[in-house]
Amino acid sequence: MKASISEKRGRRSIRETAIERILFLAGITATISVALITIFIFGSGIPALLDSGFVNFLVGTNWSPANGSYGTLPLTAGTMAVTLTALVLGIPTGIACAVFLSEILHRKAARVFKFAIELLAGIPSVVYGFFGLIVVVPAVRTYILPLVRLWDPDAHTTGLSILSGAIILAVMILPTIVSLSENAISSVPAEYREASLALGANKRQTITGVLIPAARSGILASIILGMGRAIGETMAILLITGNVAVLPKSLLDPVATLTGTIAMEMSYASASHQQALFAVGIILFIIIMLLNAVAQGVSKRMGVNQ
Amino acid sequence: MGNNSNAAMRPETQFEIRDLDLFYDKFQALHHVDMDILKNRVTALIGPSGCGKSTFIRTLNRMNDLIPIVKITGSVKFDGTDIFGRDCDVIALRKKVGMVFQKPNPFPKTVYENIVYGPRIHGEKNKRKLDELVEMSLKQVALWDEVKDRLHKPALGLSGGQQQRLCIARCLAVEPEVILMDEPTSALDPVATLKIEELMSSLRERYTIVIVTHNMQQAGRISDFTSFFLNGEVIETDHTDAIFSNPSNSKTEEYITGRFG
Amino acid sequence: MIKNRLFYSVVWFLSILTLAVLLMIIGYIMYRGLTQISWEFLSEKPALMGKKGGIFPVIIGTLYVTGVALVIAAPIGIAAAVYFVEYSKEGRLVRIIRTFTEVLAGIPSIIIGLFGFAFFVVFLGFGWSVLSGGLSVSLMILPILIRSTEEALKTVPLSYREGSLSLGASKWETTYKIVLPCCKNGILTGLILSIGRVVGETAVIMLTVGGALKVPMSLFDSTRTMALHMYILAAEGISQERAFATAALLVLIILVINGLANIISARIGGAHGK
Amino acid sequence: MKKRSIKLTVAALTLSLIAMGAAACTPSDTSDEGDSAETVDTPEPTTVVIAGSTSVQPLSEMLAETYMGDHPEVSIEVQGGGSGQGIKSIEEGLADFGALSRELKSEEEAVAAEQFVIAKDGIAVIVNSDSDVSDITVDQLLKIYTGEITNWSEVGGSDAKINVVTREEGSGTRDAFGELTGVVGKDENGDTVDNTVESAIVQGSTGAVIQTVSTTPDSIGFASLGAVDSSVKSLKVEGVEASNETVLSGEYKISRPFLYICGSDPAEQARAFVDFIFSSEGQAIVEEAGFIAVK
Repeated sequence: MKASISEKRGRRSIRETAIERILFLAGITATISVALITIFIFGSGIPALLDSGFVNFLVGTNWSPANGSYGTLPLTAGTMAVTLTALVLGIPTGIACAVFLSEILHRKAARVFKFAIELLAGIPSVVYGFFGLIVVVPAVRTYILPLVRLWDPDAHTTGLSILSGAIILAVMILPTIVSLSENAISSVPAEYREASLALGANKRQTITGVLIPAARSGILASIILGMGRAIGETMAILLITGNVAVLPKSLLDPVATLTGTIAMEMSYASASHQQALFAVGIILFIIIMLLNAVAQGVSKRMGVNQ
Repeated sequence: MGNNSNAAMRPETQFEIRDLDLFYDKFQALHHVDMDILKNRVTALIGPSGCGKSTFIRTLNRMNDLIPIVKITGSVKFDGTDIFGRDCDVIALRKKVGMVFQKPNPFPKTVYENIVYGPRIHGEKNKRKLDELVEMSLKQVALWDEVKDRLHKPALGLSGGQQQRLCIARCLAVEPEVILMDEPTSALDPVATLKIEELMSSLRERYTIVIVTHNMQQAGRISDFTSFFLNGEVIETDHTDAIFSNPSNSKTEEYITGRFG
Repeated sequence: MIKNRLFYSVVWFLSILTLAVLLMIIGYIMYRGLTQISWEFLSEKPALMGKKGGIFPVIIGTLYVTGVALVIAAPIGIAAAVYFVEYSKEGRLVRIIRTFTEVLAGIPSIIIGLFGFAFFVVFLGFGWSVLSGGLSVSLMILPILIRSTEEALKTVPLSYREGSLSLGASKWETTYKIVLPCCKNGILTGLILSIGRVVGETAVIMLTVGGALKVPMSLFDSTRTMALHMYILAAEGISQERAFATAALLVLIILVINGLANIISARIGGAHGK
Repeated sequence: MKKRSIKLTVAALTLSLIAMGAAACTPSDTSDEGDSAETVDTPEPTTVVIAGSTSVQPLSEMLAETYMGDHPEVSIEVQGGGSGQGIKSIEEGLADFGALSRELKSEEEAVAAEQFVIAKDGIAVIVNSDSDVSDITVDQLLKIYTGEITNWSEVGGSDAKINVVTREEGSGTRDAFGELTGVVGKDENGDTVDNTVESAIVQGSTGAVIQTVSTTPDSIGFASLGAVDSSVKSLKVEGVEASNETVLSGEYKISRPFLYICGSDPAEQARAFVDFIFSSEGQAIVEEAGFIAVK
């Protein structure tokens, strides 16, 4: 009559164990995927790396698959140039928007503004690409080029350039930077703010002297994430940077990027060329991994700070 | 069954705790606890904050399993079975040893769904039986009249005291043998507290109750036995009258007379 | 004070600029595309590769790929989040698994596309198909779903779990009957954002779904999503007008999706007060 | 209601896990059969898959549409990917036909058991519509694309730097253009070299080239004749206007074939489709699509 608590493993506990196993499987799906991705990308690309020689592949300055020459330095340089320029444009704008959202705008208006920014994140990148090609590229040629010519009369550009790509990329990474920085700034404890104001600092001094420094880890994390997005962006960049695999000398020069080169040449590539593109994928992959490691480091430090 | 409530007979032991040590990682929260908790009696655990009494009561139905860093040595026997033993089914244990928490924690469901949650999990599907169970449980905690018209409204809409009684009713619906109460009235106002205390008096006939309380008057009013905890050790356990009138340990006396804590 | 004035002007200027850019992009696309959208455009088959006619098969293809991706990623993503928050114990293995989940979120879509082609299309032999595309895209949205579910799970008070466990419910019963229902809105937000991601993706779709311009009849058929259709229309110089019409429709959908996600996540705040 | 949705979720979870499991098992199956299989193992035996050049894709689509209208029992699937993909899909057994918008290269000939030239396409040389140049020679094109000529004044235009626009490496259009103008040649070892000037802007598709040339002053590019519209100006080459007639007659020099290749003897349905393409009805569609009929 009295059910003991020492029942032996019932159906229920078998079910529990089974469920836990299933959940664990789900939990490692992402890890397995990353492993598979790594294996397939490296597996397909390593032969090309060995063929051209690792160093040649990395620092060779001539990317000309038709002539069997695979030097990826121009591509890496292109990706970096576009990404860094985008960050130069995007970081101040992003932080300004974050400050505007969390400290200046009223809550209701801020919600509308935030919605608008999130919308930027939702627009398909192809749309950005065509917008860039039709609007930004001519604008750089017609408005920026004459300005540059004041200094350097020989300057020349078609508009397809690092600058055009960076402008579009900056817009594309804004949502990441704004929303994460805004979170970081709003989560600075109210006491800091009050303490600063109580000391007679005005709002501007409080923002630049207390809030932004206190939120710096979060802001940094948002920048790193934004950078990851910028490096990985493909379809938009493809259309607006000109895809010229030559080391750029100025912001108005066209460049080829790692992602753009893969996307554009993959479909036509012959066997060895295809391997080389997978090897370009390896470089991209390693850059992203390094960035990830940095991000992990930052978020760890963030944990310590708080 | 009836003979158990006969005070003349020596009641059976419900929990037999021997040499219980509990660690949060490296911090030792319980030291060599030895205690017998008797069936169909109310046992109160008193002591200053952080003395380990909540930790202890949560050990009795293995709620500490939720905290990964907890390590336990020693033995706790429930009806003669070691609850940390290999053959112990923690779910069956918790079914028999219910718990009421410091803050009322009704589920974000309706009053009705809160009560039938336990029975359903344990396999009761019959709608009429569930209805009966709801009515019976709510009557036991004197909540029926207050909520019978809003059984299908969210439980979070009840007042704090009502929520706590609902939680007790929810616990009763599973038909446990033991009810563990971890400061059940600390979040409630005096009127609601009084109602809960009355409720406990009515439940003592049929259940073994273990209650953690900060309030010594409460311990004095409702419990048969009282156990005094200090820094993770049980200083003494005795009949409540004896503890309050004539404690054998000077520390107990100091605490009871309000010298510290 | 000049410094103050300067600071506020810069902040205002950059913020207004951002808003202006957004309005410009959306306005431009709507201006070029909205007038082209008609009932016929939505309901008819394309002719001449999309130069004429509508985009009906493309809409179906989009729904199909999105559906497959969600059916694959949603249960796994939710289950993984449950595992991380409710089941896993701190430890080296779990830390590694979590790190890799973050890593997956950062992998560029072109690499996912390359992988999808090498693995699903060629190695597993699924060909260019809805299935290959759905599987590839599900890798992209998996981290989104895991993260949003995790966030939602973390907001469920511990006391609910304690209450349920103390009644003799098992861990799974507690998770399934008490904890997960509290996370409905959070999970829904994640799902909606994922849909947005799939609908807007091009690179992965191009490499794994193929791009056949027809209504897919099975999981193994090739098809085309709206973003890819738009890309092909514009890139192959087939029809700028139709490309913009498709883009306008896409932006409209994204607008609705973000709006929905916003409304739902606004409701989360009041869902269970503490 | 809530409960039902959760149940559904769980059901879906289980299903997808099973699916994943099944997916993990498939490779062994397919590799067993894949070696001997001549065509892709699509579930429908009457599906004909065509994959490859995006330039050929529109034409294939139109042909397929008409053909399927008359033959409802056959399903023809047309996929893009590029000429290289056309070769690859035959190698991997993913398609019945690979579509190419250029001649087969010598190293690729082993892959193709048979090839069909289904149409021809002229490659128009296009310039920005503001340009005052309207005629050009093949030799001038060679010099422009190899960087020997960099100013429009050298070819009779005004004094402005030439913005050269080309397609990406591997593009069928680029290959064809390069070979016909001599931009792609042989070096002393007999290896093929592409001498396109390094500073040339590269765009990945016909539309992007046309878009770029139409919005960039002083630019020059090339694109499939069928896709060129009024937004750009198309140049006479060696005095000959680019048109279907001039391409077919051979007067206009820069053109390329649209090819279907297959890895082995095409299946019955696939063969029937090719026969249809070469019928007068099929060739009429080729012309309707803006390309040049071969029969």
